Amino acid sequence: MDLRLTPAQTDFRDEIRTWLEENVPTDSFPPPSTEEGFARHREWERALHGARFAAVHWPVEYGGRGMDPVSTAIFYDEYLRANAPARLNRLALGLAGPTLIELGDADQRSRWLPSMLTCDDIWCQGFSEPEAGSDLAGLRTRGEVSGDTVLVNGQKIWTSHSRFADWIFALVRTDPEAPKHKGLTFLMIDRHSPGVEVRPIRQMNHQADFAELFFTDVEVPVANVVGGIDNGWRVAMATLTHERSSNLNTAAHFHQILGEVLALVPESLRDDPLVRLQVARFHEEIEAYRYITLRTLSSLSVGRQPGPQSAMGKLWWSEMQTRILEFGLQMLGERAELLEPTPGEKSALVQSYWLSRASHIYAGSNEIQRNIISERVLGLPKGN
Amino acid sequence: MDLRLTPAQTDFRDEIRTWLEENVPTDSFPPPSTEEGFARHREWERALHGARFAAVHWPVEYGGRGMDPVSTAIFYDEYLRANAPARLNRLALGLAGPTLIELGDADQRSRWLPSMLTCDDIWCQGFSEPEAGSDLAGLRTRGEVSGDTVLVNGQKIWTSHSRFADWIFALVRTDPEAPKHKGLTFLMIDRHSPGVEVRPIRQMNHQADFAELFFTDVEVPVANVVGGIDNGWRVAMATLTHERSSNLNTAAHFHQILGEVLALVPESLRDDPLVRLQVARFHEEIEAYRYITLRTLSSLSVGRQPGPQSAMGKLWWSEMQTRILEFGLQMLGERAELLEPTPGEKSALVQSYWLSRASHIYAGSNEIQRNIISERVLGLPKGN
Amino acid sequence: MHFDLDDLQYEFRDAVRKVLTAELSPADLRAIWEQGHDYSSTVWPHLVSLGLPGLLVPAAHGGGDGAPVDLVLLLEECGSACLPEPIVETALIAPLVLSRAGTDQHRAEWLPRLAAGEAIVATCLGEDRLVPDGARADAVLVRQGDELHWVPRSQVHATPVQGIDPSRRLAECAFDLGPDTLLATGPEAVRVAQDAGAFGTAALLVGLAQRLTGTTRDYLLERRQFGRVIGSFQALKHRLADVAVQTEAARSLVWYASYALSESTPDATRAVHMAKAAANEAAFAANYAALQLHGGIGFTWEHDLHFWLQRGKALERSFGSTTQHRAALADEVLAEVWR
Amino acid sequence: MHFDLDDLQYEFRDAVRKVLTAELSPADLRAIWEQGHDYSSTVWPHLVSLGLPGLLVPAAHGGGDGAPVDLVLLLEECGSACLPEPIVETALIAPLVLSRAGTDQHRAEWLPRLAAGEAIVATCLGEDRLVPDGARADAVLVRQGDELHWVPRSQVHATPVQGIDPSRRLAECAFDLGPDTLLATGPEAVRVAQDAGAFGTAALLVGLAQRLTGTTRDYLLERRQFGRVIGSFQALKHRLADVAVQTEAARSLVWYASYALSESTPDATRAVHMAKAAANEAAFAANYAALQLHGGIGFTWEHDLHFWLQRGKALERSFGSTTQHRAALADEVLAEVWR
Repeated sequence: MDLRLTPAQTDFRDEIRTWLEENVPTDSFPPPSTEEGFARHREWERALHGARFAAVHWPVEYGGRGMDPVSTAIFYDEYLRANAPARLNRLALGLAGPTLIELGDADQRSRWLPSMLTCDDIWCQGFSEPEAGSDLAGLRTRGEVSGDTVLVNGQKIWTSHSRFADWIFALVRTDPEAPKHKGLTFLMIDRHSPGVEVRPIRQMNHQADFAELFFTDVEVPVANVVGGIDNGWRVAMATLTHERSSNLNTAAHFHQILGEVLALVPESLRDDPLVRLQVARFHEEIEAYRYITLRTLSSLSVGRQPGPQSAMGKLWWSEMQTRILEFGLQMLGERAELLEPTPGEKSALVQSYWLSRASHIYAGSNEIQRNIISERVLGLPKGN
Repeated sequence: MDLRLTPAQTDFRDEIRTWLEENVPTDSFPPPSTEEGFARHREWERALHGARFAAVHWPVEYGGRGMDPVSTAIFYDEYLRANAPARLNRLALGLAGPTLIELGDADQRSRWLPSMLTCDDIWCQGFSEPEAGSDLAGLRTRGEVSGDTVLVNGQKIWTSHSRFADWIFALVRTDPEAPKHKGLTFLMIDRHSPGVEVRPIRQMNHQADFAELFFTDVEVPVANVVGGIDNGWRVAMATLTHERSSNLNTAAHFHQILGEVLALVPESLRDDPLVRLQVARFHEEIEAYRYITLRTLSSLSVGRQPGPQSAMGKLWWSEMQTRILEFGLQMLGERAELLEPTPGEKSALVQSYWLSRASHIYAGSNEIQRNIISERVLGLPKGN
Repeated sequence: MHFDLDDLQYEFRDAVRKVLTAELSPADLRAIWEQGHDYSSTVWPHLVSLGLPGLLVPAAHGGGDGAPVDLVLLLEECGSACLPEPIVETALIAPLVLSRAGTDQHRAEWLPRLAAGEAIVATCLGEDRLVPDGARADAVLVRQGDELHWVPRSQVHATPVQGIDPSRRLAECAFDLGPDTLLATGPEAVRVAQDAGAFGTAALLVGLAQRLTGTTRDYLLERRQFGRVIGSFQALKHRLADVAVQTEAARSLVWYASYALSESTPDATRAVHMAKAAANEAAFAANYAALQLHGGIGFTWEHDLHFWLQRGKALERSFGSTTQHRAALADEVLAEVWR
Repeated sequence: MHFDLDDLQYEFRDAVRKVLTAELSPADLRAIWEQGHDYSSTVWPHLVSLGLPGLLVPAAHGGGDGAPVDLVLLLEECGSACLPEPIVETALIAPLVLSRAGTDQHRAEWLPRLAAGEAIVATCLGEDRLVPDGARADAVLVRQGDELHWVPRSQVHATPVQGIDPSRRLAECAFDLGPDTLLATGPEAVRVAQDAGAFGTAALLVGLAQRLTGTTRDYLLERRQFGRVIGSFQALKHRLADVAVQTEAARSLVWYASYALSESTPDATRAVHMAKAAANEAAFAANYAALQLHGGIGFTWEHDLHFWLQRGKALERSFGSTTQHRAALADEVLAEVWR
């Protein structure tokens, strides 16, 4: 056990830090959902790519730096520390890209990977369906293979970043006769194809982070199938494996949230033992999350099977984050319901709060997480 | 809604109060597990019976006073308030007796009810079995009916007060071919019959509140069957219904426990906001329990079907009681592990604590309680 | 000794439920949410015709001469229906406070209007000047230190602001307080108002928690995953069972608080502390369970669930948090235990 | 940067596990519980032969020259085995404190004995004079205000008392303290002892929680009710999953604390606060789940489960409760945030 950086890691850390210090824009961008915001984010992404920071975890041959998970985490720690802009093409760089690198063919890689790095193509994910929520394998979107084409009909839901997406990596059912987990195919769908429609989902917190996708007789070339027809479940599982090293939800990120909440604690409550105990608990939980994650990244970095904790991160952070935000709302008192930020708030906490509540549902509901832990970690029987 | 006593209730309350003031012994009895203690408890029970207080909820014709559940609760409030001795024959007066009154025949009533009141016969319960814990209907103790005799073989567990019991009301399987809930028979077994063996269970808290009963070719007259052969499930369910009006776990009782715990809070912690919040919560929970119970008793007293809360009392009090005792142990700090009471403790809290933990398991585990609530109150599907 | 509401009270409850079911469907609620500050009530006249808003006004002023115990089931219904009106303020706090404080002139002017359902009242009893329905109310009951003021609309300066629950119609308010608005001085009158507010809100929360439980139960019986209704999954069943238990516990305390306030028992304030703390906890648990068990659909604007979720969170914070009520309860209870 | 124990540390862990499995079966534990104060250790020599008790003693005094990070997995094993020896006191607190405080004479006299496993140490760092193994220890480390004393057995007056876990061999103690026993004065030395105790106990608790989880999992796979193994009931599965999550979270913090103490990082005390609080919480959850999921059988003396249940509750209270550690953590963390 050694938490110091290796000389190579130190060099890498210094390189990032210096570059970010020199390059991170001083003004904050408009949201990428606006035209100007999108343009500025893309410009920033291209600058990152120019410095070969766009996807440090990708192999060098594809434009990355071949960084192991620990070094990738060092990159994101610096990135957050520098308060750099939110990433624009997360699902491409974190999920679609690594899946292509692992299971795509040479043509597919050369076709899609470069435009991911430059953000010429933005990607979104088409896994969830209204009737297949927790039961991912129960999805119904049809893909009829005939000749060189897959004809796609159906509906996807809960896709994020889909409003300005160019490509969708999706799971479709190509063999309706096969058992649930079989007969699925992993498909890259051009979002601009005829028959693709995107409808933003208005959320209860007055925002719209997600959208529905509708497919009506969308023709997708068979060349866009990754990993073979009817082999989609295996490919999708490989994709989801990359989620755990996606580096979005880091301890530093949650400390930032906690810091925002602490700024809202009124002077009069700062000596309140109950308030202090709660804050201590949050601090402890974030640090636990730091080391849960670091254990996993360390194992992955030396090519070992990660321990049981690797199945637990999502459950831990999602419930912890909601507790922190719920506490923040308590601190705001009656002002907690205001849609506009009150003095001291960076953004309206109540909106983050509800989004956080949604995180107990998305990316495998916390009930599914507990099933997985009890079955895969503890070896209890499946079902129920 | 009127929480004042009616004139009749006031008279009854005054009668109890006066009688108890004049009769409750000033010294405390040795435990009923000792010979002297048993004798003194029995003497006390006979005095109660002499004043017709032994079973106020029984009909007048059987030696009770025909009191409705609310008035019965008034009796127990006074009883607790007077710090009167623990009752000796609870299972007879609370469960076996009411079952006989409801479903026994005239011979059975005249044979057993009088000796219950005088404590000439002490009763215990034979329902649970090692292999049928939460799954009561899965019990295996056999009862072979041949002629006038039921031949009983098998094992019961978790019987309380069994060491000085004279009679056992038990469920045995008389038809092994029938579905699980059928083929059971409710049987009164003479504890002194040849082939009955009692083995106390030593508990993890160094006490022995329960015992195992072993039956080897025990001959029980068919005349001891209550409610008919193979009709035992219905009789047992009627018995268990009486549990909810057994008046043992009253709000006053839990306030007494809370009071003992509060006496242990060191001076230095009495202004601690966290300690105070916890105490407030306990107080609130006990009062909630008071009104949960009173709602049920009120409905029963006017012959109405009680509301959903009537299914919730056991879950509520058992978990609340453990929280209170866990808090008490925290207040004792390192002294919490001592088997002998430390100054300020009436008895070693740690022993009550573990017994309280057991209450989450016995009388229908809290998992079973939650199943029942979700199925009977909420109407969710059975199973799982 | 009998702890239950009586037949008349249950019948009144049924009548209110019928009106609210008919006049305040989820579609109606949705329309109200979309209208926000522009909404003018269509359901109110129906409640007035039942005599709900004036139920606690003394008969001498044309009201129903009722007590909080007569109102408790009706407030549960209002909570269950997510009623977008300041019912606790108007039908409970205002008549109680006016009956016990203020001048004959106050009473003569306002109690008949309350009895007739012609006045809407808002309250501002905390430190914050953010008032639900503040721009809409005919009068605002304002606490200023130890003083209680009755401020008619003409002396209220309200700026509507957007809240996450638009049907609460929040407004930032300033008040022209003076001798003419002073209703009472001293902690007693303030306590009457606060107790009434906390009790009434607790009753709303119990109804709201029960509604969330029922809605969620229905969804669990309808939604299928893994080839079966998800209501057959034990973890979901147990979670909802726990909510039901907390709700019934809170209801029991709320009912007792209604009795204690009606009879002005010495422990009435304590009873209110317990009722609001328990109702907060039940609503909290119901809120978390309801959204979680609905899954993603419950998070959409399009689905109705969020009306109750948003309203519930707002009411949890109104008239005292769990911590505030428990701290106050501890002060009362422990003063007797540790001297 | 690598956050994992190394191969040698895992191999040492495996060796200790092997010895404990062989020499400290549940039947052995049962015998020890029955013997109580009369017990003399048979497992200790085996641990000595592995070099565990002396692992942290400097090489100059014949020890293993190790650091807390070398001990953490071994302590998890000791917790898992419910080892009835004051291992944290003897193998962790004593060598750390003696190395950093006291005189050369203290070190020369005691470190070689610790290295050879020939001395058992107890500690009394709180206000209470109730000391586990107090009548058995060759020396007791005693805190008196800001002073740390090293009290040899001849100056300890110990009266054995009965605890609910007899294998802790509690004793009420009085000590002859004087200049001859004084080891160090000042908060720093006291902190070293307390941090070591809290960290070590946290490691024991993680092992113990994991053992309870494993035992319970095995029982869930074996016990049948309603015609199926009860491990297929989702409510039970989820409950045990939550315990597993809390245990791994605590383990992660305990490992970090071992590193922080080994490297004497500036946040070492903070790391210990977090580790003990989290380990307490994990053990608490494991304790409740284990007894509940075992049902009645787990409540009997005859079943082995209660060794871990009783020991776990005792260790939760030893070297600081969750509240105490979190309050101290808050003081450290918030001093930087709110100035």
